[in-house]
Amino acid sequence: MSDNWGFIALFSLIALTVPIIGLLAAWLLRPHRPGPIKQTTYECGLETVGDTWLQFKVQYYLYALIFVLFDVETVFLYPWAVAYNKLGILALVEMFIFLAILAVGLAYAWRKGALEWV
Amino acid sequence: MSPLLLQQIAFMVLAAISLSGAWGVIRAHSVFVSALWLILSFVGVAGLYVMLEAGFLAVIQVLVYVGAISVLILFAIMLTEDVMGQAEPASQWPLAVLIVLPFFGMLAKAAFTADWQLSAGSVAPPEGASISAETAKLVTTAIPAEQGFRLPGQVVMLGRSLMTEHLLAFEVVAVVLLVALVGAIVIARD
Amino acid sequence: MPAIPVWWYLMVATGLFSIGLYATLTRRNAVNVLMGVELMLNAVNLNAVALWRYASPTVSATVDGQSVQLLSTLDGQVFAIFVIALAAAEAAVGLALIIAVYRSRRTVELEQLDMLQG
Amino acid sequence: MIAMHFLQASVGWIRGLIAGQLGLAADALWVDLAIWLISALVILGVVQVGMLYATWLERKFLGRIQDRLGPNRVGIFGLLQPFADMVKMLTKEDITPAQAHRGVFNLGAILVVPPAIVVFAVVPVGIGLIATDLSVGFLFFISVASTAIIPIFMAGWGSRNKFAIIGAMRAVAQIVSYEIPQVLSVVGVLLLAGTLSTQGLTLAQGNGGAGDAIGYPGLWFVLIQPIAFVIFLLATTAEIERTPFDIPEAESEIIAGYHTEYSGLKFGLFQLSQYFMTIASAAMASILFFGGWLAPLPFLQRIGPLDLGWFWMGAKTIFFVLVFMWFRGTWPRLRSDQLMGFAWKVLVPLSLANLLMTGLIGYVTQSSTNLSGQPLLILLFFAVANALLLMATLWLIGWWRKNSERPRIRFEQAAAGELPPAEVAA
Amino acid sequence: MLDLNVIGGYAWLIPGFTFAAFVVIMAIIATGGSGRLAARVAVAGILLSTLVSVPLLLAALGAEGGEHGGLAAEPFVATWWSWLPMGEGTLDFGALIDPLSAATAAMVGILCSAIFIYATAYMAGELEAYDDASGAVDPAVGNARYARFFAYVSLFATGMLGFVLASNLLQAMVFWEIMGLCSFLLIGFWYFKPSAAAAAKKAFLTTRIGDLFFFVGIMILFWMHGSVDYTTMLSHAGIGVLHDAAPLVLQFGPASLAIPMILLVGLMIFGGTVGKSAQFPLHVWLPDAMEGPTPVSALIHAATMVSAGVFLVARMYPAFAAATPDAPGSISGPMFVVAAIGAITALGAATIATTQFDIKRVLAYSTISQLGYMVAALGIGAYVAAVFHLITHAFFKALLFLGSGSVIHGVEHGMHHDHGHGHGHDHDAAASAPAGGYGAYAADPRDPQDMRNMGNLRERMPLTFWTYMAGTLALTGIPVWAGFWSKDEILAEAFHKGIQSQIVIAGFVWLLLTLAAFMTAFYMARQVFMTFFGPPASEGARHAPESAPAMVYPLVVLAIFATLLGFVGVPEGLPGLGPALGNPFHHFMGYLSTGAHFESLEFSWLPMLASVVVAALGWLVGWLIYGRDPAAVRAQDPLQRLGGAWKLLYDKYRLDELYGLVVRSDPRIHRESDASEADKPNAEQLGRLVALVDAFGTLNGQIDKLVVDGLVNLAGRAGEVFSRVNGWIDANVVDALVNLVAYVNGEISRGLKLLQTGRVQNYLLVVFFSLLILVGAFVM
Repeated sequence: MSDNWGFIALFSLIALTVPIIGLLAAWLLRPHRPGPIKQTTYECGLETVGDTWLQFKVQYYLYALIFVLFDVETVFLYPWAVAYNKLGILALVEMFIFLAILAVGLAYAWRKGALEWV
Repeated sequence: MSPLLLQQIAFMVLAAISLSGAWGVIRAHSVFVSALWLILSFVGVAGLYVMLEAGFLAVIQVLVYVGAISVLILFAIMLTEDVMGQAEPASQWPLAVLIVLPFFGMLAKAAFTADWQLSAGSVAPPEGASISAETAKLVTTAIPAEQGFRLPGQVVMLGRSLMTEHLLAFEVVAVVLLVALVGAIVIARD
Repeated sequence: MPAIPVWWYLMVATGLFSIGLYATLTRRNAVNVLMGVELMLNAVNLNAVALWRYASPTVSATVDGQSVQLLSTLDGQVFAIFVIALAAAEAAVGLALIIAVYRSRRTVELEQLDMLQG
Repeated sequence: MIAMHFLQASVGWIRGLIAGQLGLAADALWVDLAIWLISALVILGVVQVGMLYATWLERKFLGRIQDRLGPNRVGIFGLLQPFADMVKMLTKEDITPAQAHRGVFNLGAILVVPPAIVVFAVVPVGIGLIATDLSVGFLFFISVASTAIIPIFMAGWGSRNKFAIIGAMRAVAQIVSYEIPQVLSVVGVLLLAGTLSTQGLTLAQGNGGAGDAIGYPGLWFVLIQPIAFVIFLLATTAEIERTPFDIPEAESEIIAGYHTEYSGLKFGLFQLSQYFMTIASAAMASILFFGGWLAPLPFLQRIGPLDLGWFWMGAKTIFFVLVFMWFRGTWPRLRSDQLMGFAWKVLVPLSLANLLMTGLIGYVTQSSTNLSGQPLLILLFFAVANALLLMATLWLIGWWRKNSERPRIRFEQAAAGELPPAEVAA
Repeated sequence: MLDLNVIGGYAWLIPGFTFAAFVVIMAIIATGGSGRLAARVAVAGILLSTLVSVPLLLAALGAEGGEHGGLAAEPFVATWWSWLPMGEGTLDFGALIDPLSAATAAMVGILCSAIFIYATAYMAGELEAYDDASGAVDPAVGNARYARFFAYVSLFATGMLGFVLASNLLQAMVFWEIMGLCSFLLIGFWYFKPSAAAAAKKAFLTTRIGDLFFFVGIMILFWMHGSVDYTTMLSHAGIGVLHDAAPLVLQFGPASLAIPMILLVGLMIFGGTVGKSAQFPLHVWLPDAMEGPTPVSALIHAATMVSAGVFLVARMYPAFAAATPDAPGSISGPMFVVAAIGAITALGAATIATTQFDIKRVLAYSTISQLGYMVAALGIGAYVAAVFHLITHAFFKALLFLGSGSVIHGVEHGMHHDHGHGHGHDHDAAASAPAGGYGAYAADPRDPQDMRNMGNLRERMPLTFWTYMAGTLALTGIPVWAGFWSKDEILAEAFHKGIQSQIVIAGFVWLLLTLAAFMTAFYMARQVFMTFFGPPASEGARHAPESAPAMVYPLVVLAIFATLLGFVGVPEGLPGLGPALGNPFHHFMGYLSTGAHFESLEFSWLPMLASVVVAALGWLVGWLIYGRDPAAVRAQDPLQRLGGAWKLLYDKYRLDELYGLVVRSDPRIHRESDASEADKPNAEQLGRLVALVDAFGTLNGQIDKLVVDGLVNLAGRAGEVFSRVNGWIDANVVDALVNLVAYVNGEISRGLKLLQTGRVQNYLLVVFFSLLILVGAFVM
């Protein structure tokens, strides 16, 4: 029952080797005949239309943005949750204030239509 | 192979990971690739946190930096990537080198020579270890423990200190996050 | 005493900081500059936590019977957490700005964004 | 599962055996390393086999749902089908498109697997049987799961394929949006459990667990936090991109999402990691809400010296995997705007409400002296609260359904020319 | 018997009554009332004033201090109206009653009454005046004009009385100006006659010059004493202040001229007198003032206004004699100038009078001469004699003017009698310069004022003749008559000081005055013989009726005064008469406000005899030339045989021409209206002068062309060269400098501009570079 992160390190190394070994095996076994046609980018078999770059809607960024800020919120939420039953009412009120402020953020995003996928 | 050496090796590996990640950010040709190197550096730093027995922080580092901020950066790159690849350094890069290297030298000298009043803090005992009454008082004054005193986990202590000593900062961060949210939305929304 | 002297961490942190600075100074793409800033912030965090671990005040306590010097404060970690939170907020707003600039100027090359030229 | 058992029963014994072999002290470093290696291999083995047979189970089960047999050619009941698939994967040619960014393309495929595997390090199987009991166990699970986003990005961008990029962006957007409800819903459980480590969570749900401190009979959290469980389940389904939320690489979409350009084993790796994550999520769901390796009834926990924890854990995990497959078999896919809307406009508010409710009730029951003694009364309180929350949920879902319909209805009205001009312009 | 303080309190009534009359008359004119009513109001006004001023004189005589000069030292002072608060003090109107003012006020009152009564008859002709435009007799115009005459005259009386009783110099100045205004209005009464208008303007302007000096004098005194009251100025202390005042230093470059304050003040005050009493330089306006109606001449230009100037010098006598406050008699400082001017005026005027043909001009010059007498007397310190002569002269000179007025009136009636000539003095040709005949100066047969048209008026106008003889005898200084006593007194003083105590100026004055006395006797005799004796030279003279009683009665009254008044001031030293009369006038008048006392001279026969002999001699010569054959004289004045000298005298020493040249009026101002015919110098005189000027001009031109132009050109060329050089320097050096500065600035800014690249990363470079230095400094 100790925080032996060492296992995590070892385990992640092993986990990293699994796909590598897999690919090596596949690399050995599979036929290897690259051809110009084969290597064109796949677009349902059609010729590629337009260059491969395109302009994305800013919507994606807004989702990521809100996700980041709420993610940080949870970072603060966890210590409180874990220490909840060891802290008094005061901590509860403080956390409610914290959540209220961020709820305002969510409401603003919602109201301003930042959450719409469109 | 003593545990000490193992730790040092582990440190070397993690340091190498983070520094090479940072180096990758500079050398990478495409902005996307430099972002990936950045992520690698973040993971390296998380590892270093683990070496410093700041487990919660390591996980937070991974969760926030790797899971959120790098996603944000990647999104931003995708949104603004106008030319794929090729990113040679800015025009005055030699001048920058002239400034950064001595800067590094000086900071390193300072780090090396400064008297940091090192304390003899030992490895933090695992959570749940039984502690004497007065220690409990010292460490977890606010936490009631009916059946004997157990050393609360680092996260619990962190929660307690966040809620008591650093309460103001805690609430202010909430406001900062709100402001950032609203601000970013206003700016980004076309 | 822990296996690794403290200045090793400080060295890594300084190295990270310098590389981050160099990235900020030389990378042409605005997003890259932000990455440099993130690197610098990481370096600061690493420094803080390292110094917390090695230089924060200790309290003598008996754990499992033996008396042990315990780290009495978690300020280093709290500092790091707050820095992480602010870095997230900063990144969010920074990238939003970059996107806004991109939308109006169609480029994020800092070399070209010199409207304020004298 | 059996290996788990074996390990748990005689950890001390094995340690002595290995030490003997290597002629080192029992607690020497190498002994630890050896044990770590063995446990890692055991986990890998179990998970790998589990993944294989999950594929088989899924095809069999979906077949059953769709009133067809599913694979039965290879081996009895198609049991050997997975191995056949594996052979196919290995032997298929692996094409890397010329335009693709070779490094990022290949690395993307490689990096998708490790997170899915590392996650299992914190899954407890028995009283002592956990690879590593991190004090921040659950949070470790969440953060490693969230690192799975990066390979998706690398695959999408690396393949330089317009549709791949779009697929990646939308997949990431979806995963990102559902991670918040997933995380927030669990906070309620953490409030009651008081610890982040998975082992602790499990014990908190058993008798005499840490949960007793606030005076309830060690029930499974699902009974106290039903809404939280529902939110967690839905969010996790979206995280692992299973059916109701698998727009990015759904069959009905034009292109197979971000791993369009992958072929051969690289494509296989994506599938592999998906199944790993499914099993891990199922395990986590059972740990959080269904008492992990705790038997439903105390007496079922042990048979003689043998602790059946691993059995119960296995059973629950398989049960949840089936639930996921059931979802895939029966639920229609959500439109992408509904998908995102559901996350932010329904799940997040609900999880916040649940969090507030739990906080309040928890405090009331725990602090008021007369209540702490009577677990039944506490249950009653929670039941009432949960009922209220249920009603709120239903109302919210109703509102969201009506609201999310609007775009389609509006489209038709516009076509029919009934919409007032102002509306058309919006 | 009369208490001065009581009467003094009513002193303000004296000018008050006449002013009230003036206001009433103006109202009458405004409402178009009758002229006769206005006349009656005017006469009433002056009579009332006299009824107050005479008792005032008596009260002054009887006043406690009157006997031994106390009144002079502590005169009765009353304040009527403080009209201007000023800093510490206030300027106010008030009365100062002392022997001088009481006597003069009484004299003015009596005289004005007589003249007003006389004027009501004399001006009757005005009533029938016709309006020039309509040509028909218009009573409204007549009434208005008649009333207007009396309004002016009343106002004049107010001015004179106010001036005499004034308690301070500023009040005196105000009334002095009122008199000036009235003289202008009255001289120009017949404003439709260009000569009258010109004469009025001339009078006004000339007296104005005098007034200027007078005003400056007042200002200096005010500056010195801080107040203009006589009591403060002329008290012993006041004189001390004047005596000790620092001299005025005029700085002309290195040379500086220090004028003692006494001389300066004295001369300034005397300037006013010269202007008002027509003394030598500014006397030219008096003869021309005869254009006004005769009562005006009598009132203003014989009795009162002209004597105001002498009164002023008498009033300010202590200031004049400030050099020797304790010995008033001694001559010093300004008195020397006064004496000289007075003597010169006396003789000069007398000589001119002998050549004049107009009866009123003769009298005008005679007045100037007599005023010269008084001024000369004051100049040599004969204060009592001067005042005595002032009073007596006023009476007999008014008598003579009124007499001449009655003569002219008669002759005029005589002419109307046969020619039906239009009324009003509308003769136009200038009497003094008739064209052709009698040589250049033939008489204009129709001029009622020219003596050559008179003759044998003795039988025609007996009363006028006898009263006129009384006046003449008084004027020429024949014993018994008033003139002798006052003139003799002055001559005695002059003789005493000049011959016995060897004071040069006094001697000079005595000599001139004695000659003047002879000339006076001569031209008065000439006048009497030409007008009253011999055959009548013209129809007018032949049919001249005696004047109306209203005119003759005043003549009789004045004649009585002229005869008897002398006995008031008979010197005590005279064996027979002296001790009997006791010379009350001297005792009354002989004191000054400074407390000084004039000793009465011990009597000596010599000066008295000398004056009598001279007077007799004058009559003898007059009789010899004009008495024996008046008719021949009327045809050709024997004096003309003197040729150039006579012409010079006749042309009044050509002073008018000189003034005309000197005070060239601005050509831009319309000239015709200004100079009257008489003033314009005749052509040939002008020619000679112009030629002279012309020569001088050409010479000047030559010099200018050679010398000045040369210099100018040289300067021009030098300037040009200098400016070209300057321009070059400016272009090359200065501009170059300026451009350099601009260039340097430009370069620096261009260099600095590079810093501002607009690229964020450059700024970061700068930031961290500085940070580097800081850290370096800190760490090393």
